[in-house]
Parts: sequence; C-alpha cells; structure tokens
Amino acid sequence: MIGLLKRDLTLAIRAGGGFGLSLAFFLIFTTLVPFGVGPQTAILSDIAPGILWLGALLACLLSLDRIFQLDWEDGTLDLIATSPVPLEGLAAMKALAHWITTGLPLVLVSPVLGLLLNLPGPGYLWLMASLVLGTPALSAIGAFGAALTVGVKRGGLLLSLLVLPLYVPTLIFGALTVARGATGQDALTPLILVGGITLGSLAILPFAAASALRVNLR
Amino acid sequence: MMPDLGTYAVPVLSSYGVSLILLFAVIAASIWKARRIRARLEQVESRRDRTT
Amino acid sequence: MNLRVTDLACARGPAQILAGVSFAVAPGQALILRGPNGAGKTTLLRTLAGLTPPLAGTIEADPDAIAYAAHADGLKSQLTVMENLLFWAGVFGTRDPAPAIAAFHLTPLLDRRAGEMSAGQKRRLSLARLLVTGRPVWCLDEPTVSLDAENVARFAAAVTTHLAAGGSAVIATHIDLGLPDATTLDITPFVAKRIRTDDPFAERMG
Amino acid sequence: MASFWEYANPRKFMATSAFLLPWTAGIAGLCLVTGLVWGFFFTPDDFRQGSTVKIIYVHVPSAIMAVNAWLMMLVASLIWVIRRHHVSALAAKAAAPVGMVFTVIALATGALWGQPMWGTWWEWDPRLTSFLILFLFYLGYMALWEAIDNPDSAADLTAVLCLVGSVFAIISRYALVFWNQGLHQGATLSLDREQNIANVFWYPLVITLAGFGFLFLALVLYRTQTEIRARRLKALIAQERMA
Repeated sequence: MIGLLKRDLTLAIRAGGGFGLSLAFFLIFTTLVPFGVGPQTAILSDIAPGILWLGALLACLLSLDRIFQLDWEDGTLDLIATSPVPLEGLAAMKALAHWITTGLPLVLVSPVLGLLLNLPGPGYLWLMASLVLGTPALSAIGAFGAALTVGVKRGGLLLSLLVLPLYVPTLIFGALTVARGATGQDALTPLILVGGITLGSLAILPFAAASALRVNLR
Repeated sequence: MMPDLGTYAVPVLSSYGVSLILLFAVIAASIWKARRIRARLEQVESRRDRTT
Repeated sequence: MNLRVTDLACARGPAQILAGVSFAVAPGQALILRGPNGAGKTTLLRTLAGLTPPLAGTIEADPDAIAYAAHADGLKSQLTVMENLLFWAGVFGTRDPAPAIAAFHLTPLLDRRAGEMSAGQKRRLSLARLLVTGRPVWCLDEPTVSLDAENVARFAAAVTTHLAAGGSAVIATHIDLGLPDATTLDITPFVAKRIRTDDPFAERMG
Repeated sequence: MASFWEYANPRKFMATSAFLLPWTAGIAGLCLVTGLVWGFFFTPDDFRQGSTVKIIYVHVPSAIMAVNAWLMMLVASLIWVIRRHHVSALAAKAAAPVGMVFTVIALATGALWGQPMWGTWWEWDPRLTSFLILFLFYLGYMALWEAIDNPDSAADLTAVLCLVGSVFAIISRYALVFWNQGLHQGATLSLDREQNIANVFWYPLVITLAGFGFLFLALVLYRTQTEIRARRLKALIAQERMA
C-alpha cells in the first residue's frame, strides 16, 4: 500500500504539473478576484476567507478526474483489483496521494495568497489550520466521485456536478472558520466541525469508492 | 367570481401558474415518454413473435 | 488441482456470453483457450480472475492463486522498467524481480522508461510482472501480441519453467506455443449468447 | 397473504400498478382540484401577509414532497442494494425527475412569495438554500443515471450516490443553519407558522398535501412502468444484436 502511494507521488512528479497545475490555478484564481470585485482593500479583506477557500476547492476539483482515470485506461486498475491489495486501501491511498500533491501545496501557499487579498492578521493561522483539516475531506470526496465516474467517457463535467454539492458542508465550515478567526470571533467550533467532516469522510468514503470501483470493473 | 387578490395579485397568480405549468409539464413528459417506449417495445415484441 | 471450473456461465454487462464451461487444470498443466474473436475468451478470463462475478457455476481455486494479465499492459510510461517491476513486487508482497528480468531479457532495458519502449518490449515487461506475483495460476489474455519469434520462445520457456515448478496456466492464444502437457479447449461449443438468466426482464410482461 | 417482495417481480408489479394507477391518479386529481380551488377561492386573506398566504397551498406541499421524494429514493436504493430487486432501482430512477420538479416548484413559489414579503426574490436562508442544494443533488443523480450504459451498473452507482448524498445532505442542512446564524438572526420562514395556523387555512392545506402525495405516487407508478418497459426494450435489442 505504501508502494501505491510512492508510485502515485513519483508519477505526479515525473508527469509534471501534478503539483504545479493546481497551485497555478489557485494563484490565477486569487489574482483574478480583485479584477472582478475591485481593488478596495476593505472589500477584499472581507471576502478573502471565502475566496481563498473557494479557490482551494476549485483547484482540488481540477485534478480529480485523473485519480482513477489513468489507471483505468492502461489496465492497471484491473490488475490491482486482482492483487492482494484491497480496493478500499487503493481508494484511501489514492485520496492521500491526491491530497499530498494538491491539498498540501495549497495549504502551504495559502498565506501568501492571503496577503494578496489583504486577509486580516489573526486569520492566517485559522486559514492554514482549516485548510489542513479540510482539504483531506475534499480529496476523499473527490476520490469517491472519481470512482463513480471512472467508466464514463469525458466524465469530468459529470464529476464536478456530483462532487460540488457534496463539498458544501466542508466549504461552509472551512470558510466560516477563517472568517470568524479573521474578525476575532470564536473560530474553534467550525474548525472542529471541519475536522469532524474530514474524519467522517475518511472513515466512510473509501468503502463507498471501492464498491463503486468494483461495479465499474465488472 | 375571482377573489380580490389586492396588491399581491401578480405573485399569487404567477405562483399558481408556475406550479400548474410545471406539474402539467412533468405529467405530459411522463405520458409522452411512456407512449414512445410502449410503441417501441410493442414493435420489437411483435418482431420477436414473428421470428420465433 | 490448481483450478477447477464447473458448469460456469459468464456474462458481460447485460448479456450472457458463455454457459456450461467445465474444465480442470492440474499443477504443471497448461490449458490453451481457443475460439474465434468475440467468442468470449476475455470474458471467461475476467470471470476466472474474479473481476466479473459468474452467473452460475463454481470456480474452485485458492482466492489468491490467480495472476491475471489482460490485453492492456498496465504499465506506467513515466516509470522505468525496474520501477514498474518493483511496484508490482511490492503490491504482491516483496519478491526478488531478478528471475523475471532474466526470463524476459530485460537487463539492458532496466533504466528505460516504459513510455520510451516499443510495444513488444512493453509486452515483455508486462509478462515479466507475472513472475513477481508469485501466484500459481496464470490467466493470460493473448500474451504474445506484438512479440517477435525470439520473444515468443522466451515466453514459452517462462511458462514451461512455471509449469515445471507446479504452477499452471490458462492461456487464450491463436499461436502454437509448443508447451508440454498443454490441453486445448475450444470454447465455441460453450458460446450461449442471450439475455442473462438472472435478468427479470427476460420474461414477457403485460 | 402474499409476500410484499412479490411486487418486486416486474410482471407482478406491472399488474398491480395497472390496477392502482387509475385510483391513485383519480384521488390525486380530486384532492388537487378540491384543495387548490378551496385554497384559492374560499380562504380569507391573512391579516399580515394579505392574499399571498394563498401561495402556501402550492409551496408547502411541493416542498414537503420534494424531501419525501428523496427519502423514497433513498429507501428504494437501499432495497436495491440489499435485496437486488430491479423494480426498486427503477422506481428510484422514475421518482427523481418528479422530485426535482417539486423542488423547482418549491423554489419558484418561494421566490414569488419572498419578493413581496421580504422585498427580495432570494434570501440565503438555510431552508431555501437547502432546497437549492437538494435540486443540485437531483441533477447529479439523474445525470449519473443517464451517463452509464449498463443498467445494473447504473443502478448500483446511483444507489451508492444516493446513500452518500443523503448523509451529506443532512450534514449540509446543519451546516447551513450554523452558517446563517452567524450572519443574521431571523428571516423566519412561513413553514414555522404551521403550529399556530388557523383551521380555515389548515383544511385546504391538508387536502392539497394529500393531492401532491397521491400525484407523486401515481407518477412514480406510471414512470416505473415506463422504466420497466424501457429496460425490457433494452434487453430485447441487446438480444437481437447478439443473435
């Protein structure tokens, strides 16, 4: 199972763009926001928590369809399904690899983008904390969606349609954590709820994803 | 004997209008699809009866 | 007995493809599946591998006995030959890839990335994967596609070694591999294409 | 007494539903006409909301049925996953568009009602927003059915989506309540007045509610028949291709 993770990470580095694309998207998205809403720093710092979370969420979404698609196309998925590795473990490892290549870099650059949007001082810690706790849920939910649509040709759009409604609670609690943290209110409660969603997703969704994969491999 | 809806005539009437239109739309769509599928199935079934 | 199949019916999607398939493969024995294109060889092998549940009948084999090799190579073009082999060795519990490398003459290619290799070279690598699985029953779907005569001989030698060690193989192929103790099974008599028997919509309704 | 599960057989279901359909459709029509006419023509205006209170007779029943339709799909999906009854999966498929239309009616009438009452077409109130998300769930569910060719695989995958989606829908509901509390209190919705609603408004509301319920039942029976025929058609065409 560690082998699966190592292979996915190697592939992400070798294929190029594994780490880079999502980060670049996050940067561009955040840069475009002031062009849309105007350069007033007061407005920007008001909406910064939501924008940063939304940008991270969309950046995550971009790379979801690659989670299982490549292994499906070249036959690796068939072979892994007949190997001793359980598909539940595969789904969990795939979600983890997706998080390391997408979620983790987003967490690390988010403070810089927070500066661009004039995020108020106390918000930075909450921003990183909420993203660290929340992005694993985004990857786990995304892996589930990718497992559902792996057999669908050009399933990217369908994948977004299925996954985005499932992202609602994570987005709400995540952005709320940052918004409250930035204005000095109690941010711990939504942060704990973000963590709860992540734990729940990690506990349940690998099983759902594995059952979807089995159906698709039949 | 239209009731006097007062200043709110537009929202009330359009609410009923929208609801009825949508309900009839889903009923009509169901009937249309049912007819289409039924006709095609009968066609295939009769083709099957002839060959067997 | 490494593998015994009794009265097996296989399906692909909503259709039954084969019915009444029975055979047994003893240790040291190879079974060659023959049949025209589209007869259902791939479906049978996928059922044996446990990917597709059987419609009826039984497959008696150790659950971890079967190594499956499909049409697709299942290789990652960004990884080198060695990395690909080590990955599969890790997945199946660490085994030494050296015999696999020797059997398919992969030593000169070890540092090449799979994406830079020819179709035949990729096929050799994907067949070498079978040796690192360490599983006794090989289920192979057209294993010699895009191999030249020399490498077909290497493959036949690898299968012979595997059989001599008590392994067995079920191979769908059109060419003569010259294997000892190989029985041939023509699946044409088992072809039974119809709506699957467990489909409740098969009977006519009002 | 025959076992309930006998109705999971397509032929048995076709016979039973053919018997039930005219009755449910008839009761639905009767209740809808009575309730809506009563509600529209013969109820007084509310002292505070004026004649807009009449919107309640389409808004509340469609909203309740929008949620119930999803619950019915959840139960049907569970039956399919556990007992593998094909009709159950097709019933879930048949219910989705009906549930989606109810959701759209609830949203549209809510906006039309909200405009004169709150001065805005749309309010990011938890209840309204959850219906918007419910609408998105319906869309995704139907799109997944359409996207997958093999009917049994489609049934399995949509059932898994329905189960996971239900869990997330419930979490979303609580998340939304939490979310909007933080922004502003209030924006209390009409539904909360149900407890102290006067009898003159209550009776026609109950009748329209029954009407919407029976309409849903009739439509699901009817559409499930269609789905069964479509499934049979698909099987036959596949067989002709194989021959």
